[in-house]
Amino acid sequence: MQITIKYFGQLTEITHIEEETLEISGTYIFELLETLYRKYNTLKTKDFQVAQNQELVSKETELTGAEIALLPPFAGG
Amino acid sequence: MQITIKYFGQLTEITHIEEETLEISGTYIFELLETLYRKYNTLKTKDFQVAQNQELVSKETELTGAEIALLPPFAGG
Amino acid sequence: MTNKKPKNVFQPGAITSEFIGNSIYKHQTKTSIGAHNIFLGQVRADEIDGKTVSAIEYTAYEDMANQKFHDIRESAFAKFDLTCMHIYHSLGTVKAGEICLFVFVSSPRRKVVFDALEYIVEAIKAEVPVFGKEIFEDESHQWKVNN
Amino acid sequence: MTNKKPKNVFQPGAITSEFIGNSIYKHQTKTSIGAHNIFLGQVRADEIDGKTVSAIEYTAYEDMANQKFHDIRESAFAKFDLTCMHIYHSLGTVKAGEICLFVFVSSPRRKVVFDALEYIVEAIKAEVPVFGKEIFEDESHQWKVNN
Repeated sequence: MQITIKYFGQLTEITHIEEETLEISGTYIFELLETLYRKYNTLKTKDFQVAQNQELVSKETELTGAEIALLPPFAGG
Repeated sequence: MQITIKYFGQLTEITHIEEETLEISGTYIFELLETLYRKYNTLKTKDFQVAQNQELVSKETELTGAEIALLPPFAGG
Repeated sequence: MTNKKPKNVFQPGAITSEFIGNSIYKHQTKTSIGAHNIFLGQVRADEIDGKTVSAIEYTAYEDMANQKFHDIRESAFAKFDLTCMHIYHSLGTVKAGEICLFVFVSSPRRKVVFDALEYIVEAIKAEVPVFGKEIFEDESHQWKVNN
Repeated sequence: MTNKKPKNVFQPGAITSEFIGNSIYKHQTKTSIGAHNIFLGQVRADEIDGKTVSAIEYTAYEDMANQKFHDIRESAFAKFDLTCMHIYHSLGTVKAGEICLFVFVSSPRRKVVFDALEYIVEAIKAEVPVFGKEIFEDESHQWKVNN
Protein backbone atom coordinates (compact mmCIF):
# COMPACT_ATOMS: atom_id res chain seq x y z
CA MET A 1 0.00 0.00 0.00
CA GLN A 2 1.17 3.54 -0.82
CA ILE A 3 1.50 5.67 2.29
CA THR A 4 2.50 9.29 2.63
CA ILE A 5 4.73 9.92 5.64
CA LYS A 6 5.47 13.33 7.14
CA TYR A 7 8.46 14.12 9.37
CA PHE A 8 8.64 17.01 11.81
CA GLY A 9 11.09 18.88 14.00
CA GLN A 10 14.31 17.13 14.83
CA LEU A 11 13.29 14.03 12.85
CA THR A 12 13.85 15.99 9.65
CA GLU A 13 17.52 16.22 10.64
CA ILE A 14 17.64 12.42 10.18
CA THR A 15 15.38 12.06 7.15
CA HIS A 16 16.51 15.28 5.39
CA ILE A 17 13.02 15.42 3.89
CA GLU A 18 9.69 16.54 5.33
CA GLU A 19 7.46 14.19 3.38
CA GLU A 20 7.65 11.10 1.20
CA THR A 21 5.36 8.43 -0.21
CA LEU A 22 6.50 4.83 0.28
CA GLU A 23 5.20 1.41 -0.75
CA ILE A 24 4.60 -0.42 2.55
CA SER A 25 4.00 -4.20 2.59
CA GLY A 26 2.89 -4.64 6.25
CA THR A 27 -0.48 -4.26 7.96
CA TYR A 28 0.43 -2.48 11.19
CA ILE A 29 2.11 0.75 12.23
CA PHE A 30 5.05 -1.20 13.73
CA GLU A 31 5.71 -2.78 10.33
CA LEU A 32 5.85 0.63 8.72
CA LEU A 33 8.25 1.72 11.47
CA GLU A 34 10.51 -1.30 10.77
CA THR A 35 10.73 -0.17 7.16
CA LEU A 36 11.62 3.36 8.26
CA TYR A 37 14.21 2.14 10.78
CA ARG A 38 15.94 0.25 7.96
CA LYS A 39 15.89 3.36 5.78
CA TYR A 40 16.95 5.84 8.50
CA ASN A 41 19.56 4.34 10.82
CA THR A 42 19.31 6.68 13.79
CA LEU A 43 15.53 7.14 13.74
CA LYS A 44 15.18 4.34 16.31
CA THR A 45 17.15 6.35 18.90
CA LYS A 46 14.68 9.24 18.74
CA ASP A 47 11.60 9.85 20.86
CA PHE A 48 8.47 10.33 18.75
CA GLN A 49 4.75 9.54 18.51
CA VAL A 50 2.89 8.39 15.40
CA ALA A 51 -0.25 10.01 14.02
CA GLN A 52 -2.44 8.36 11.38
CA ASN A 53 -5.01 10.58 9.74
CA GLN A 54 -4.06 13.28 12.30
CA GLU A 55 -4.81 11.13 15.34
CA LEU A 56 -2.15 9.63 17.63
CA VAL A 57 -2.07 5.85 17.29
CA SER A 58 -0.27 2.94 18.95
CA LYS A 59 2.19 0.70 17.15
CA GLU A 60 -0.39 -2.09 17.04
CA THR A 61 -2.87 0.02 15.05
CA GLU A 62 -3.69 -1.16 11.54
CA LEU A 63 -2.53 0.93 8.63
CA THR A 64 -5.47 2.42 6.75
CA GLY A 65 -3.56 4.06 3.93
CA ALA A 66 -4.17 7.51 5.44
CA GLU A 67 -1.36 10.01 6.01
CA ILE A 68 1.17 9.07 8.67
CA ALA A 69 3.14 11.66 10.66
CA LEU A 70 6.12 11.10 12.94
CA LEU A 71 5.90 13.66 15.76
CA PRO A 72 8.80 14.40 18.13
CA PRO A 73 8.02 15.85 21.60
CA PHE A 74 5.68 18.84 21.49
CA ALA A 75 7.04 22.28 22.29
CA GLY A 76 4.10 24.63 21.78
CA GLY A 77 3.72 27.83 23.76
CA MET B 1 -10.39 60.97 73.91
CA GLN B 2 -10.62 62.71 70.52
CA ILE B 3 -11.00 60.22 67.69
CA THR B 4 -11.24 60.81 63.95
CA ILE B 5 -13.76 58.53 62.27
CA LYS B 6 -14.03 57.93 58.52
CA TYR B 7 -17.11 56.60 56.74
CA PHE B 8 -17.09 54.89 53.36
CA GLY B 9 -19.42 53.70 50.64
CA GLN B 10 -23.06 53.24 51.57
CA LEU B 11 -22.38 54.31 55.17
CA THR B 12 -21.94 57.89 53.96
CA GLU B 13 -25.60 57.78 52.89
CA ILE B 14 -26.44 57.47 56.59
CA THR B 15 -23.82 59.84 58.05
CA HIS B 16 -23.93 62.37 55.21
CA ILE B 17 -20.28 63.10 55.99
CA GLU B 18 -17.08 61.22 55.16
CA GLU B 19 -15.11 62.13 58.26
CA GLU B 20 -15.59 63.66 61.69
CA THR B 21 -13.70 63.98 64.97
CA LEU B 22 -15.65 63.04 68.11
CA GLU B 23 -14.95 63.06 71.83
CA ILE B 24 -15.34 59.42 72.93
CA SER B 25 -15.55 58.50 76.62
CA GLY B 26 -15.22 54.67 76.35
CA THR B 27 -12.19 52.39 76.18
CA TYR B 28 -13.23 49.86 73.54
CA ILE B 29 -14.36 49.87 69.93
CA PHE B 30 -17.84 48.68 70.94
CA GLU B 31 -18.23 51.76 73.14
CA LEU B 32 -17.36 54.00 70.23
CA LEU B 33 -19.92 52.09 68.14
CA GLU B 34 -22.60 52.65 70.79
CA THR B 35 -21.95 56.37 70.55
CA LEU B 36 -22.24 56.22 66.76
CA TYR B 37 -25.44 54.13 66.86
CA ARG B 38 -27.00 56.81 69.05
CA LYS B 39 -25.92 59.50 66.62
CA TYR B 40 -26.87 57.61 63.41
CA ASN B 41 -30.11 55.68 63.86
CA THR B 42 -29.88 53.26 60.94
CA LEU B 43 -26.14 52.56 61.17
CA LYS B 44 -26.85 49.48 63.31
CA THR B 45 -28.74 47.85 60.44
CA LYS B 46 -25.74 48.05 58.14
CA ASP B 47 -23.01 45.46 57.56
CA PHE B 48 -19.53 46.90 58.13
CA GLN B 49 -16.09 46.17 59.58
CA VAL B 50 -14.03 48.52 61.74
CA ALA B 51 -10.42 49.49 61.06
CA GLN B 52 -8.22 51.22 63.64
CA ASN B 53 -4.99 52.69 62.35
CA GLN B 54 -5.76 50.97 58.98
CA GLU B 55 -6.02 47.47 60.46
CA LEU B 56 -9.28 45.56 60.88
CA VAL B 57 -10.11 45.14 64.58
CA SER B 58 -12.75 43.36 66.65
CA LYS B 59 -15.30 45.18 68.80
CA GLU B 60 -13.37 44.17 71.92
CA THR B 61 -10.21 45.96 70.80
CA GLU B 62 -9.05 48.91 72.91
CA LEU B 63 -9.22 52.34 71.40
CA THR B 64 -5.75 53.82 70.91
CA GLY B 65 -6.77 57.24 69.68
CA ALA B 66 -5.71 56.37 66.14
CA GLU B 67 -7.96 56.92 63.15
CA ILE B 68 -11.07 54.71 62.98
CA ALA B 69 -12.74 53.76 59.69
CA LEU B 70 -16.12 52.10 59.17
CA LEU B 71 -15.87 49.89 56.10
CA PRO B 72 -18.88 48.39 54.34
CA PRO B 73 -18.44 45.18 52.28
CA PHE B 74 -15.52 45.36 49.86
CA ALA B 75 -16.22 45.56 46.13
CA GLY B 76 -12.80 45.87 44.51
CA GLY B 77 -12.09 44.51 41.04
CA MET C 1 11.30 40.89 47.85
CA THR C 2 11.16 44.58 48.48
CA ASN C 3 10.34 46.58 51.57
CA LYS C 4 9.54 49.80 49.79
CA LYS C 5 6.70 52.04 50.86
CA PRO C 6 3.32 51.29 49.31
CA LYS C 7 2.95 52.58 45.77
CA ASN C 8 -0.28 54.16 44.62
CA VAL C 9 -2.20 51.38 42.86
CA PHE C 10 -5.14 53.60 41.96
CA GLN C 11 -5.66 55.46 38.76
CA PRO C 12 -8.53 57.76 37.88
CA GLY C 13 -11.21 56.22 35.66
CA ALA C 14 -11.00 53.16 33.42
CA ILE C 15 -7.80 51.28 32.60
CA THR C 16 -7.36 51.42 28.83
CA SER C 17 -6.37 48.60 26.48
CA GLU C 18 -3.49 50.82 25.28
CA PHE C 19 -2.15 51.01 28.82
CA ILE C 20 -2.32 47.22 29.12
CA GLY C 21 -0.70 46.68 25.70
CA ASN C 22 2.06 49.11 26.62
CA SER C 23 2.64 47.35 29.93
CA ILE C 24 3.04 44.03 28.06
CA TYR C 25 5.46 45.70 25.63
CA LYS C 26 7.69 46.92 28.47
CA HIS C 27 8.22 43.31 29.59
CA GLN C 28 9.77 42.22 26.32
CA THR C 29 13.21 43.31 27.48
CA LYS C 30 12.97 40.90 30.43
CA THR C 31 14.17 37.76 28.71
CA SER C 32 14.16 35.55 31.79
CA ILE C 33 10.33 35.61 31.65
CA GLY C 34 8.64 32.62 30.00
CA ALA C 35 5.04 33.15 31.07
CA HIS C 36 2.78 36.11 31.77
CA ASN C 37 -0.69 35.87 33.27
CA ILE C 38 -3.04 38.82 33.25
CA PHE C 39 -6.37 39.29 35.02
CA LEU C 40 -8.72 42.04 33.92
CA GLY C 41 -11.86 42.97 35.81
CA GLN C 42 -14.46 44.52 33.51
CA VAL C 43 -17.65 46.30 34.59
CA ARG C 44 -20.72 44.23 33.67
CA ALA C 45 -23.98 45.78 32.47
CA ASP C 46 -25.93 43.56 34.88
CA GLU C 47 -29.70 43.73 34.72
CA ILE C 48 -31.27 43.91 38.19
CA ASP C 49 -35.06 44.20 38.56
CA GLY C 50 -35.37 45.45 35.00
CA LYS C 51 -32.68 48.13 35.37
CA THR C 52 -29.27 47.94 33.75
CA VAL C 53 -25.95 48.91 35.35
CA SER C 54 -24.33 51.62 33.23
CA ALA C 55 -21.23 52.28 35.38
CA ILE C 56 -19.56 51.69 38.73
CA GLU C 57 -18.25 54.58 40.81
CA TYR C 58 -15.28 53.35 42.83
CA THR C 59 -14.13 54.87 46.10
CA ALA C 60 -11.57 53.51 48.55
CA TYR C 61 -9.99 54.00 51.93
CA GLU C 62 -6.92 54.86 49.91
CA ASP C 63 -4.12 54.72 52.49
CA MET C 64 -5.26 51.40 53.90
CA ALA C 65 -5.99 50.03 50.42
CA ASN C 66 -2.51 50.88 49.13
CA GLN C 67 -1.02 49.28 52.25
CA LYS C 68 -3.11 46.13 51.64
CA PHE C 69 -2.08 46.02 47.96
CA HIS C 70 1.51 46.33 49.18
CA ASP C 71 1.06 43.49 51.70
CA ILE C 72 -0.53 41.26 49.06
CA ARG C 73 2.36 42.03 46.75
CA GLU C 74 5.00 41.18 49.37
CA SER C 75 3.17 38.01 50.32
CA ALA C 76 2.88 36.89 46.68
CA PHE C 77 6.60 37.51 46.05
CA ALA C 78 7.38 35.45 49.17
CA LYS C 79 5.12 32.57 48.12
CA PHE C 80 5.79 32.40 44.37
CA ASP C 81 8.87 32.64 42.13
CA LEU C 82 7.73 35.77 40.31
CA THR C 83 9.85 38.03 38.14
CA CYS C 84 7.35 40.91 38.12
CA MET C 85 3.97 41.84 39.49
CA HIS C 86 1.82 44.86 38.73
CA ILE C 87 -1.58 45.86 40.10
CA TYR C 88 -3.74 48.77 38.93
CA HIS C 89 -7.23 49.62 40.17
CA SER C 90 -9.60 52.34 39.04
CA LEU C 91 -11.08 55.05 41.22
CA GLY C 92 -14.06 57.14 40.14
CA THR C 93 -16.41 56.24 37.32
CA VAL C 94 -15.84 53.17 35.12
CA LYS C 95 -18.51 52.49 32.49
CA ALA C 96 -19.93 49.07 31.64
CA GLY C 97 -17.45 47.32 29.31
CA GLU C 98 -14.49 49.24 30.69
CA ILE C 99 -11.70 47.75 32.78
CA CYS C 100 -11.38 48.54 36.49
CA LEU C 101 -8.72 46.04 37.64
CA PHE C 102 -5.48 44.96 35.92
CA VAL C 103 -3.25 42.39 37.61
CA PHE C 104 -0.12 41.26 35.73
CA VAL C 105 2.29 38.56 36.94
CA SER C 106 5.34 37.15 35.15
CA SER C 107 7.66 34.26 35.88
CA PRO C 108 10.18 32.04 34.15
CA ARG C 109 7.64 29.15 34.32
CA ARG C 110 3.91 28.88 33.72
CA LYS C 111 2.72 26.86 36.74
CA VAL C 112 3.78 29.70 39.01
CA VAL C 113 1.82 32.42 37.25
CA PHE C 114 -1.50 30.57 37.40
CA ASP C 115 -1.26 30.00 41.15
CA ALA C 116 0.08 33.48 41.86
CA LEU C 117 -2.54 35.36 39.82
CA GLU C 118 -5.50 33.60 41.41
CA TYR C 119 -3.99 34.13 44.88
CA ILE C 120 -3.53 37.86 44.25
CA VAL C 121 -6.96 38.47 42.71
CA GLU C 122 -8.76 36.61 45.51
CA ALA C 123 -6.77 38.55 48.12
CA ILE C 124 -7.64 41.86 46.44
CA LYS C 125 -11.34 41.02 46.38
CA ALA C 126 -11.33 39.94 50.05
CA GLU C 127 -8.90 42.29 51.78
CA VAL C 128 -8.73 45.66 50.05
CA PRO C 129 -11.16 48.38 51.17
CA VAL C 130 -12.56 49.45 47.81
CA PHE C 131 -16.25 50.29 47.43
CA GLY C 132 -18.40 50.25 44.30
CA LYS C 133 -21.60 52.11 43.63
CA GLU C 134 -23.43 50.51 40.71
CA ILE C 135 -25.16 53.27 38.78
CA PHE C 136 -28.24 52.31 36.75
CA GLU C 137 -29.31 53.96 33.53
CA ASP C 138 -32.09 55.84 35.39
CA GLU C 139 -29.41 57.25 37.78
CA SER C 140 -30.61 55.19 40.75
CA HIS C 141 -27.93 53.00 42.33
CA GLN C 142 -27.07 50.03 44.53
CA TRP C 143 -23.86 49.07 46.34
CA LYS C 144 -21.73 46.26 44.91
CA VAL C 145 -20.56 43.47 47.24
CA ASN C 146 -17.82 40.97 46.38
CA ASN C 147 -18.53 37.30 46.93
CA MET D 1 -20.81 25.48 21.55
CA THR D 2 -19.93 25.61 17.91
CA ASN D 3 -19.18 22.91 15.41
CA LYS D 4 -17.44 25.11 12.92
CA LYS D 5 -14.40 23.96 11.01
CA PRO D 6 -11.05 24.58 12.71
CA LYS D 7 -9.81 28.13 12.36
CA ASN D 8 -6.16 28.84 11.69
CA VAL D 9 -4.61 29.57 15.08
CA PHE D 10 -1.15 30.23 13.68
CA GLN D 11 0.28 33.56 12.75
CA PRO D 12 3.68 34.24 11.24
CA GLY D 13 6.31 35.49 13.69
CA ALA D 14 5.85 37.07 17.10
CA ILE D 15 2.50 38.17 18.54
CA THR D 16 2.77 41.90 19.22
CA SER D 17 1.62 43.81 22.30
CA GLU D 18 -0.46 46.03 19.97
CA PHE D 19 -2.32 42.95 18.71
CA ILE D 20 -3.04 41.90 22.30
CA GLY D 21 -4.12 45.40 23.33
CA ASN D 22 -6.41 45.60 20.33
CA SER D 23 -7.91 42.21 21.14
CA ILE D 24 -8.69 43.44 24.67
CA TYR D 25 -10.22 46.62 23.22
CA LYS D 26 -12.60 44.61 21.02
CA HIS D 27 -14.09 42.94 24.11
CA GLN D 28 -15.25 46.20 25.67
CA THR D 29 -18.53 46.05 23.75
CA LYS D 30 -19.32 42.71 25.40
CA THR D 31 -20.85 44.00 28.59
CA SER D 32 -21.84 40.61 30.02
CA ILE D 33 -18.13 39.93 30.63
CA GLY D 34 -16.87 40.56 34.17
CA ALA D 35 -13.47 38.85 34.03
CA HIS D 36 -10.78 38.28 31.43
CA ASN D 37 -7.76 36.05 31.91
CA ILE D 38 -4.85 36.14 29.49
CA PHE D 39 -1.87 33.81 29.21
CA LEU D 40 1.18 34.91 27.23
CA GLY D 41 4.07 32.60 26.44
CA GLN D 42 7.30 34.55 25.96
CA VAL D 43 10.56 33.17 24.55
CA ARG D 44 13.21 32.98 27.28
CA ALA D 45 16.88 33.74 26.64
CA ASP D 46 17.86 30.58 28.52
CA GLU D 47 21.55 29.95 29.04
CA ILE D 48 22.50 26.33 28.32
CA ASP D 49 26.15 25.21 28.60
CA GLY D 50 27.31 28.80 28.32
CA LYS D 51 25.26 29.55 25.21
CA THR D 52 22.20 31.80 25.19
CA VAL D 53 18.96 31.17 23.29
CA SER D 54 18.35 34.07 20.93
CA ALA D 55 15.14 32.81 19.25
CA ILE D 56 12.84 29.85 18.76
CA GLU D 57 11.84 28.70 15.29
CA TYR D 58 8.37 27.17 15.49
CA THR D 59 7.03 24.59 13.06
CA ALA D 60 3.85 22.52 13.31
CA TYR D 61 1.86 19.72 11.79
CA GLU D 62 -0.55 22.48 10.92
CA ASP D 63 -3.71 20.59 9.96
CA MET D 64 -3.56 18.34 13.00
CA ALA D 65 -2.55 21.25 15.25
CA ASN D 66 -5.49 23.40 14.14
CA GLN D 67 -7.81 20.43 14.69
CA LYS D 68 -6.37 19.94 18.20
CA PHE D 69 -6.74 23.66 18.99
CA HIS D 70 -10.34 23.34 17.80
CA ASP D 71 -10.97 20.27 20.00
CA ILE D 72 -9.45 22.02 23.03
CA ARG D 73 -11.66 25.01 22.33
CA GLU D 74 -14.84 22.91 22.08
CA SER D 75 -13.93 20.98 25.20
CA ALA D 76 -13.26 24.19 27.17
CA PHE D 77 -16.60 25.70 26.08
CA ALA D 78 -18.34 22.48 27.19
CA LYS D 79 -16.60 22.45 30.59
CA PHE D 80 -16.64 26.13 31.52
CA ASP D 81 -19.17 28.98 31.28
CA LEU D 82 -17.09 31.10 28.90
CA THR D 83 -18.28 34.08 26.89
CA CYS D 84 -15.23 34.13 24.57
CA MET D 85 -12.02 32.26 23.93
CA HIS D 86 -9.18 33.13 21.59
CA ILE D 87 -5.94 31.28 20.90
CA TYR D 88 -3.04 32.49 18.77
CA HIS D 89 0.30 30.71 18.27
CA SER D 90 3.35 31.82 16.33
CA LEU D 91 4.98 29.95 13.47
CA GLY D 92 8.49 30.75 12.27
CA THR D 93 11.03 32.78 14.19
CA VAL D 94 10.19 34.40 17.53
CA LYS D 95 13.08 36.21 19.25
CA ALA D 96 13.85 36.07 22.97
CA GLY D 97 11.50 38.47 24.78
CA GLU D 98 8.82 38.16 22.10
CA ILE D 99 5.45 36.47 22.56
CA CYS D 100 4.67 33.14 20.88
CA LEU D 101 1.38 32.12 22.53
CA PHE D 102 -1.65 34.25 23.40
CA VAL D 103 -4.65 32.61 25.08
CA PHE D 104 -7.57 34.85 26.07
CA VAL D 105 -10.68 33.71 27.96
CA SER D 106 -13.61 35.80 29.19
CA SER D 107 -16.60 35.03 31.38
CA PRO D 108 -19.20 36.80 33.49
CA ARG D 109 -17.39 35.54 36.64
CA ARG D 110 -13.78 35.25 37.70
CA LYS D 111 -13.56 31.71 39.12
CA VAL D 112 -14.35 30.31 35.70
CA VAL D 113 -11.59 32.11 33.83
CA PHE D 114 -8.82 30.89 36.15
CA ASP D 115 -9.82 27.24 35.77
CA ALA D 116 -10.47 27.53 32.05
CA LEU D 117 -7.21 29.29 31.18
CA GLU D 118 -5.02 26.78 32.99
CA TYR D 119 -6.94 23.89 31.42
CA ILE D 120 -6.48 25.31 27.93
CA VAL D 121 -2.79 26.17 28.29
CA GLU D 122 -1.94 22.74 29.73
CA ALA D 123 -3.87 21.04 26.92
CA ILE D 124 -2.05 23.11 24.29
CA LYS D 125 1.34 22.21 25.76
CA ALA D 126 0.47 18.48 25.92
CA GLU D 127 -1.66 17.82 22.85
CA VAL D 128 -0.81 20.16 20.00
CA PRO D 129 1.92 19.09 17.53
CA VAL D 130 4.07 22.22 17.55
CA PHE D 131 7.86 21.96 17.47
CA GLY D 132 10.44 24.48 18.62
CA LYS D 133 14.05 24.80 17.54
CA GLU D 134 15.97 26.89 20.08
CA ILE D 135 18.55 28.92 18.19
CA PHE D 136 21.65 29.98 20.12
CA GLU D 137 23.57 33.17 19.49
CA ASP D 138 26.31 31.16 17.73
CA GLU D 139 23.65 29.71 15.37
CA SER D 140 23.86 26.23 16.85
CA HIS D 141 20.53 24.87 18.10
CA GLN D 142 18.68 22.38 20.26
CA TRP D 143 15.08 21.15 20.22
CA LYS D 144 12.70 22.41 22.87
CA VAL D 145 10.57 19.89 24.78
CA ASN D 146 7.54 20.82 26.92
CA ASN D 147 7.33 19.43 30.43
